[in-house]
Amino acid sequence: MAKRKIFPDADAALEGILFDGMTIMSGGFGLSGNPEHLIAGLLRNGVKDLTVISNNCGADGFGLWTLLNNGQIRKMVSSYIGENKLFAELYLSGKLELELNPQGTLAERIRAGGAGIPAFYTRTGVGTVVAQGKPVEEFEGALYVRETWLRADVAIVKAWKADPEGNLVYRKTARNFNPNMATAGKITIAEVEEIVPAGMLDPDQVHTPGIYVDRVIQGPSYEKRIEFRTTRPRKEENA
Amino acid sequence: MAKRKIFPDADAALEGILFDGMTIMSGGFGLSGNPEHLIAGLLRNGVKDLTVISNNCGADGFGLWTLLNNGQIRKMVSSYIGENKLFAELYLSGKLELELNPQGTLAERIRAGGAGIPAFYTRTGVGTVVAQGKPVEEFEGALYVRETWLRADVAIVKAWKADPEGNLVYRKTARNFNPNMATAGKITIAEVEEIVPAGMLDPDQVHTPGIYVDRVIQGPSYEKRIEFRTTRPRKEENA
Amino acid sequence: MPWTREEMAARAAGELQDGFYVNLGIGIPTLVANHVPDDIEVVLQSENGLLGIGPFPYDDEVDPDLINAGKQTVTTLPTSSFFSSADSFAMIRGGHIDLAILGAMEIAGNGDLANWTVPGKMIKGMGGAMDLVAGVKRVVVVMSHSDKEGNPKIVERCTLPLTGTGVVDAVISDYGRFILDRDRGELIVQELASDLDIAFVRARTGIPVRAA
Amino acid sequence: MPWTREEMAARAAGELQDGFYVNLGIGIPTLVANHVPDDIEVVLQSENGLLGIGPFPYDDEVDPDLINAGKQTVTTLPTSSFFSSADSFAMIRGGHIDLAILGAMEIAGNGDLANWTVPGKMIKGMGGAMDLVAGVKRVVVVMSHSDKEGNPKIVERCTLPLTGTGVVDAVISDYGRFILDRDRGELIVQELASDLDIAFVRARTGIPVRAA
Repeated sequence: MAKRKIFPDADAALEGILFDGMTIMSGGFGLSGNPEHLIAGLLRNGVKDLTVISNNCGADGFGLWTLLNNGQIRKMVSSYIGENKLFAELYLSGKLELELNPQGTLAERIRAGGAGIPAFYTRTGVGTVVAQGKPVEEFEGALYVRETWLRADVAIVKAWKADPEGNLVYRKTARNFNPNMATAGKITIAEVEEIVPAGMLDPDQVHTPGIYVDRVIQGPSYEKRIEFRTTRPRKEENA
Repeated sequence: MAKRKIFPDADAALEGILFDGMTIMSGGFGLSGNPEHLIAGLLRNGVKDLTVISNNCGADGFGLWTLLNNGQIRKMVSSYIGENKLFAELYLSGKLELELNPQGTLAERIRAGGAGIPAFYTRTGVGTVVAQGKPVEEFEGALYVRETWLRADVAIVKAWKADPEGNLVYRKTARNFNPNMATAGKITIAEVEEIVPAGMLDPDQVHTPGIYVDRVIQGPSYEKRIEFRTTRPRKEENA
Repeated sequence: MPWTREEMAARAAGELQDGFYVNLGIGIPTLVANHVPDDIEVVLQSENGLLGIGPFPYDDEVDPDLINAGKQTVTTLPTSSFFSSADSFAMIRGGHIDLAILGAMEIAGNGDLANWTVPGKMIKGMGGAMDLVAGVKRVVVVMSHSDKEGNPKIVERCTLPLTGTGVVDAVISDYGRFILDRDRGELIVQELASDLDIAFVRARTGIPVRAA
Repeated sequence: MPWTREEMAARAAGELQDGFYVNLGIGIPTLVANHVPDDIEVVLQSENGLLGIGPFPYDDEVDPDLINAGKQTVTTLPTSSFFSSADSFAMIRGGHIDLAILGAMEIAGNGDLANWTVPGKMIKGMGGAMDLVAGVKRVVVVMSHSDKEGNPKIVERCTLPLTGTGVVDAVISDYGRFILDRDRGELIVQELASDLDIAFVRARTGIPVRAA
């Protein structure tokens, strides 16, 4: 019998693998596709001096913001701060280290971490502060900057469904950074809305093969907070 | 009305884009997931001095082998020759240029070509002939060789289904190099077993977004030759 | 009279061509989607992993798992597709997007663009903007011609940290529609807002402005 | 008496551990799948894009779209997944596969391995072997101890073009099961085929052979 990947809850899934000063990747774009329960588990655990790699740092009152607010994060590696006052204030006042990455460079660095590629070249950021101190080289007449891989001690990701092997399927734009981060953690924990029996996921439609997933929990419920609810009026049906 | 991507047949889809000396990527692993009809179109067209990027070069009597046999290929960029006598003979007698790549390096170079990454580092091939003449550099205590992107004038790929936008879905291990090559052609032509109406593919389960696909044909039928038919005996049902 | 936001968006829609794959930034660029001419089809990309953005949802269709890069709820179309962030930026970096329309704080005659921070004062982060300006085939900036103090935002050399170098192809401001001649460092007028003349624009622009 | 192919495969199966993700090469390594102990579960990866290889199909199940890296028809399991070649080798290169079992033409005391060409005579190509030996956590070679002319295939320094340098962890040959001590360049006996003694093996091995 292979070791079982399914854990009862976030606290159990985080047990024995957290340590102060560790690096954590957390999936999500804004508050969409966030590992809500695992973030709450990190808050309860109190692990500190974290380096957190995540596109954003939650939003006022939600997600990774709660760890920032609780003083657990020493450094963020992100692409976007906008609309997160605490994040901006802590950074501008020198209380938080921040490594800003172009979003695509961030995503590719994470993919490279999972794919065994220590460095790659991109045109993104050439001639900007992002390229400072990094090798810049010409290929076929254009300049490219060298970026390096990112890996984490633990990656926490949110998917829609998992099977007992840890195969994951994501839903809509809640996919975002989750599949890439799932490949780049020494240990990867996935939380999902539903754990389905073996055989219920179509092998052609698995987004993250189970090889990348060490532990899985099914979240009891999902808040899935919307940051900007934008709608259009429904036309009068019988007008 | 956007320009229509669906073409009536291989000859129509190849019309106006072929020229002697061009570089073509062709999907498939062995004879699985091969763009059979588009290869036949290249044979009929007679375009020559081709550089062909493909993991294999067909197999005796089938697929890209037919172009090799017809003298249309000047150079192959591949990872595997085994079981293809003509391929081996032409190379060993100096009549065919060959750039052998480790299979994973080949796949990643193609992905890099589609992803705007001119070069990346990999441990694969360090200390072997593959690394000769290429920069080798140390990252975190290990040596890595720098490999460069691959792109093609035309990429021909085989998928299972397409919609009118050119979104593609592959089937089982017939996926292989096809999705990567689809991203790396200046022009990409896909042949599929079935073109379905818009709305019939689940957006969560599209393997190749239509942005990568310029032309689509539905093949009239597929030979899908098996190279090694391996089976097991069925136990007597009522034994 | 200077153009309104909607008028600027409508002018920016003139940059669209049939069959284009387009990325629209946050703010006025997002409004461009409302002005796509009836006789052309474009596919909108959202860098958080969606190709084929549909209209905003009806109130009962809102889905927190379906947002655009501005984190606004959106919908899909029958030919949409979803993908990961790495795949999304492979698409952008690889030059597969025909056009990006985005905002700016400052642009220079050489095509440099700044839009992500004012050092010591404001930092929102570059998000996907650096990748977009570096990877997309054509970059069109939509912005107010002057800042809140009335200073030109189109200048000889950018003073703010850059988003990209030599990347801006065209500008649509509240004063008009312009092509940027990066070699000469000049703004070429394509259209002016009604009642504005070229002298008015020249007085409010940090680089030479010439008639088409 | 030297081990048969099946006996070698059975010994190689001893390398498997519960929960391992494993890539099996063409030939004898493929046979290892028939010898997985009942009390452990391993997941087999095929570098052409399949995780979770099932048994060979029944005659009426054969599917040309479902093959292994040896181009043999196979089946899936309830938890299998398919992926592209780039994703497959990202998995391999990224160190996610626990064990690769593969054949060799020649291996050296320093762990070098050669298995893809004999210059001027035979070229089959490296396929995925270079990626596997460079990326996988542990590499076990299964091969005949001597070549057809009776010369040792385990040598001081490889003479054939290499597949990888310093990569071999263990060897299973028709003569026995060995660990390769790459630092000392010695073969350490774990088990010998019945009736064979260490002197017999030493006489047919190009590097020192020592008892465990």
